[in-house]
Amino acid sequence: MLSSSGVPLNWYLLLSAILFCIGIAGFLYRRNVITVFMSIELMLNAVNLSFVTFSYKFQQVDGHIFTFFVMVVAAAEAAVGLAIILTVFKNRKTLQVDDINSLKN
Amino acid sequence: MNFYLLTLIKVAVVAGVFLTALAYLQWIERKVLAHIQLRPGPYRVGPHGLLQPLADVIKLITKEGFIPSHVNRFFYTLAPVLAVSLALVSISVLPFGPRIEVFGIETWMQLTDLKIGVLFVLAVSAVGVYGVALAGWASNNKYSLIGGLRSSAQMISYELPYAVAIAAPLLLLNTLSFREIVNAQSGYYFGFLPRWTIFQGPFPQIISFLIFLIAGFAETNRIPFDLPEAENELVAGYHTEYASMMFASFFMAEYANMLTVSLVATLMFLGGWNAPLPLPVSGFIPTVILVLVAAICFYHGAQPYRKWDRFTFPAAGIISLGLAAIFLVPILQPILLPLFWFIAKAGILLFVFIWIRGTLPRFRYDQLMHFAWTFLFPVAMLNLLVTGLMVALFGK
Amino acid sequence: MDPFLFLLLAAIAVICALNLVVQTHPISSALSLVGVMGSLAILYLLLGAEFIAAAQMIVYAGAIMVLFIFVIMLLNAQGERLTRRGAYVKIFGVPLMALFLGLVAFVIQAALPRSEMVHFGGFTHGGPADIGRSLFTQYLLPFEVVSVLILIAIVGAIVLARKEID
Amino acid sequence: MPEVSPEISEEVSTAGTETAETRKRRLTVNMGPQHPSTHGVLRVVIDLDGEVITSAQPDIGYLHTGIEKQCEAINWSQVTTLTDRVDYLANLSNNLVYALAVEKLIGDIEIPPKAQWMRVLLAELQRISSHLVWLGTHALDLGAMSMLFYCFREREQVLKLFEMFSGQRMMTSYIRVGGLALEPPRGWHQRVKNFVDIFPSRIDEYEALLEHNPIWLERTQGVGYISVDDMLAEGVTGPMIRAAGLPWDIRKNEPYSSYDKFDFKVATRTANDVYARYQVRMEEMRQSTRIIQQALEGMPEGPWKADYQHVTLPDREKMKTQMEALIYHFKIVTEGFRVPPGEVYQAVESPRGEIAYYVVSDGTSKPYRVFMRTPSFGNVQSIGTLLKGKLIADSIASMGSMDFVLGDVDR
Amino acid sequence: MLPEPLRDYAPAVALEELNPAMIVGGHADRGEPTLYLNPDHLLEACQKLKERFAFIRISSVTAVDRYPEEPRFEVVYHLHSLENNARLRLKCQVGGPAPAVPSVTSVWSGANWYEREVFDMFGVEFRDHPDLRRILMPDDWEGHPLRKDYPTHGHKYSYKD
Amino acid sequence: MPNSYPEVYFPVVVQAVLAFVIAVALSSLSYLLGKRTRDKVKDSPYECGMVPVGSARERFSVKFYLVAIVFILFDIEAVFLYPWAVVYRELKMFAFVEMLLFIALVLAGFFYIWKKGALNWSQSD
Repeated sequence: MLSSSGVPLNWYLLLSAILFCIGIAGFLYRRNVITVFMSIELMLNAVNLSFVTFSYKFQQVDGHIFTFFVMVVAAAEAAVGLAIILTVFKNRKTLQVDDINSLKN
Repeated sequence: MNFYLLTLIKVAVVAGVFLTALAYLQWIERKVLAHIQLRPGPYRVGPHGLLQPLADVIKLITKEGFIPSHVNRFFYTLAPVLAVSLALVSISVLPFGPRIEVFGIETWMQLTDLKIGVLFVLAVSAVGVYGVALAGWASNNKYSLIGGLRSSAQMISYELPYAVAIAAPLLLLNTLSFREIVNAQSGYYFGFLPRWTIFQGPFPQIISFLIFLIAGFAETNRIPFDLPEAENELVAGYHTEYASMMFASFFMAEYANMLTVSLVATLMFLGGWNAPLPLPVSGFIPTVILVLVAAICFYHGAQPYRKWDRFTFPAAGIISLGLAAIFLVPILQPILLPLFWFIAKAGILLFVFIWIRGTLPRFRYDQLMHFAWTFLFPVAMLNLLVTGLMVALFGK
Repeated sequence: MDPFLFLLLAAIAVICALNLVVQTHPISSALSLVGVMGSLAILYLLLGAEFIAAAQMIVYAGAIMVLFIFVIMLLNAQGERLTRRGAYVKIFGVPLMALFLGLVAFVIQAALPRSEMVHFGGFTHGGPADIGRSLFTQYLLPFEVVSVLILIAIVGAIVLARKEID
Repeated sequence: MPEVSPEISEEVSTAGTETAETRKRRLTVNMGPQHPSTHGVLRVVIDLDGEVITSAQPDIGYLHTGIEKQCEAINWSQVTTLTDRVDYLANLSNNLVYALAVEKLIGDIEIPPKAQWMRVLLAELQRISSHLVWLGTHALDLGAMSMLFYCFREREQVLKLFEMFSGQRMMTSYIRVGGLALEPPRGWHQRVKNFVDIFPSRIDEYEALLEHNPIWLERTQGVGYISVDDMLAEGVTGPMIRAAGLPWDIRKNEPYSSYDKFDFKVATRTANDVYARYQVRMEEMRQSTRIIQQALEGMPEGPWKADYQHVTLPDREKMKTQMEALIYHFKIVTEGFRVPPGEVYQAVESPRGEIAYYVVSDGTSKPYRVFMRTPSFGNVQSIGTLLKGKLIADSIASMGSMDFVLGDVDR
Repeated sequence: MLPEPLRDYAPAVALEELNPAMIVGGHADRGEPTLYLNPDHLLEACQKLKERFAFIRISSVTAVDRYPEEPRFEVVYHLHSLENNARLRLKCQVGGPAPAVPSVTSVWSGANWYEREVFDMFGVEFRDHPDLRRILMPDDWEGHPLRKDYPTHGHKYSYKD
Repeated sequence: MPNSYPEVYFPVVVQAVLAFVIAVALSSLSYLLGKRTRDKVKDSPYECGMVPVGSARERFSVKFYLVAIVFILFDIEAVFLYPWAVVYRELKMFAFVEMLLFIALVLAGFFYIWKKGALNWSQSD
């Protein structure tokens, strides 16, 4: 019952591409720094899916390791990135990307 | 027998038992607390208040399901659903006993055994933060928001010592599957000392066990870590704006988590269903205990403190005697003995949960956070490193 | 069963991802992202990546997104206002995006044989032991470098956030 | 997906344009009047900066029943029943201070020693029961649930003693102008003795539960400091001030009702924190037990009310035999007794601190003015000073250590 | 001139020396010394009593309505000296359509609520009081309940909502 | 006995569905069964019986954020511990030294935070 036909590998990669594109769209459209940041996380996730899919294709565990490292980097990035957002918010009192496009006030 | 049919039956049985256990855990807690506090506790509904949980449920579901208009409706309703469903999922990977044979069907007393069982439990508890954070945020009320924020900060802070405390015994056991974890703890040193991880060489995991329990108390928001729902400065914390069954859902989740923590502690540290003594001796212990219980019941029945005790206590005594007899049936022993030990160990841990609630005051918030970060976490790390060193040096 | 599961989860993931982009309130976006991560975790599982699936839930959903939600609550971030730039990005952006997606799809279809199928259980070496073995032998250096990365991240984040405190 | 309530959507339009005003992390929190742990309808408006209280303003009056006004409309003896309702946890102390004030106004009335001894005994029993309520509820506030039940177990015994002599558990109205209302029933003294015999061991029990508990110590030690000068200035009295090292106890300083004939120590501590207040109250309970023991042992024989026919009701026996007694009885019951004009300020040490009645008479059978200087009023007044600059998490512990009764504040 | 019973009472003598207009009367009824002070010199007197005779506590502030006499109100202060274990009663008589006395909160901050209560109950104003508003009655209450011309059952039977 | 992946995970799916159904049922039951009345006061946020002052959407102490940051970074470390623990028997001392290095570096960060006072909650910020 459960061991049926399976799913083409391509679908996974396509899903990954679609998510990546949505991430780009969010990155471009959204004006809230935090949402922009979340769009980046979405792109990272999309890439991770590709890694894991390729890992399946080559029957090797390396893709998983890469994914794991991507997670670690994403975590570090989130920690530092959100700290920057916090500081920027403190100085500019806004989360709108347009208002914080210059390094100086 | 068809695997899927069997699975459905097992899920149904486990869910039924688990939910009943949850309802009666509440009853037991009220009774134990009441006796600690010199009062009888629930006593009106049914003999000794045994039907109280049922009455509570009926009361709660017939109360008004009120959603205030100032809340964010979607997240407000999502939060309790999330809390309860996450709390009930973990049970699917926890084993209750060894492989058994019933009516010729061979099966494990477990829904399923994952290679990543431990991580599964951790992942579920990690996501559990959302129920609390969402409830606090969606309620659009100061007390809820502060309560939710504090509660989620508390949960993530204790998540670390919790996770590290589990990692230390895994160095001895080298597996993340609960079934193998229990199997690795079977056997006895010197013929009597069980090889549970809290006794296992080269480095007994007593410190891990204590850290795990303490962090478990905090994860489940129990006294002395029940700040999120502390009934003083924050009124009722994140569930201030909740009513009726939605309100009770959080408590149900809390009890389910408490049960899960006790079961995981039993599996990880107390050898699961392994008996504390080798077989010929331990086989009689349940019978002896049940006979003792029966004797106590008969004694109290003979000297009734309340009118109905004359009937209820002897009835309980007869049931105990019956159970004692059942434990002596050789065919049933391989099924019942492991279950008995498993339930007994988890029950003792649950009793500790309740006992502590009856005894300790609660921490102040900063003390609680301070305790997690500057005591519990470093100690857990140190314990992990020492365990690692010992295993590397003296392990097999 | 496999296609059904895949399609269900893919649909959830895509809808959540779109919701992330569409919602104006950051909390809704953040929770949509949690939804994406949850469905991806199950997709990882279907691909045999048991450990990664669990790590995805623990690290991504259980930690990173909690940090996001904390920051949103902390800054009392509200829905955003629309800006003038939105208009022409919309006009040119959407077709370009569709073009890019089509290109990628074409490349994927062309590069990989279509017959290759994914079965749940087709790859069973994604357990913690396999990851551990690989991580602590083959990928030892990156593993140790990660600790440096974490150290830097800790210091950086605290230095930045302390400014807010002082 | 989430519906946006009108309030929120309003904010959406102004999002991203936060002003310096809204940036401040100020938060105003109402604590009370409907709050689980303000012990009555007290409202405290608290301004927070993060976790720190920048200002706390107590707001009272939710339980104001106009007792002082009512006192002016009824006669002297009827007022006793109203005094019960001022501080409902220490009603005998209120009875006592009123009786003492009126007796001082009358001037030449002499209270027999037995009544005085009984008054002391009752006031101390009252102190024990009041402190027990405090201990139980305070521990409950800090999360130690079981303490409440243990304390109420003993308080129940005290209330039973009250019920035994007056028929009432709380509103006893037992101490009357000129003596007592009734003679305590037979066997009552034995019951009191039984109670004080076991009570010290019960105090040990409480201490065993709390004093060896690191969480209790953490929550109470070094918490709720307020300087002695502030306390004196704000009108704080009672155990609060004694916990700061000032041995001021009206029972010692201005002895009334023969307190000078009893041997007891004024409990003081110097730490001036919640824990010190807890210790002072524990010590006071022990001292009260000692006083009760002395009162029981040295209980003088004799009448239990003054033989002063203008004020105290005559004995039943006399009423049946003497016409004059019957007339006085009739007059006192229908019209009430008259009190010579003048004014008097009488202070007594209640479980909460200085309780003082300022009674003015114009010579009629009704009081002209009864002013009640209640300890809780002064104590609650100092909440602003007490909480300022402290952690919000300590607010309950600090306020709880004051032991205020809202009936006592609002009157 | 000091009244007879207070001739030997040190605080009274000291105040009299300071300013003869300060004390307008007094008695020592039932062993409780009472000084009637001129409201204009109240603060001065209180300062002196606090500094010189260690009356560091103000036990209470209240008032008595002598309606229909005039001046109608007696504002009564009870001072307490822990050092000397002594109590002293001060009185200020005020009347007129808008009775007012200076606030003693600058001397004893604890007088704050007591003065608010007197204001609430008797309608006596306290000049320079930091926060003079009703304390026990609702903010929109009309009348001052403890005045003798205020009926015991109140002016109204229903509360405003 | 279940051996293949689908069979191993099937019970988890069933349990998850059941848990979700139970949770939804519990939450919606009282909504369906209970009586409904509404009024203005009942509908307002709980504020100890007073009219609410200010909005509930206020910002909070940055401490919460610091805790979340620290948690993220150590959570990763914790996740690394599990594969390590599983292969520990095979690698023994080698794995120990590796992890010691890793933990030492991460703990250096921890003590830095500690020294910076980010974990000190009682201190006002």
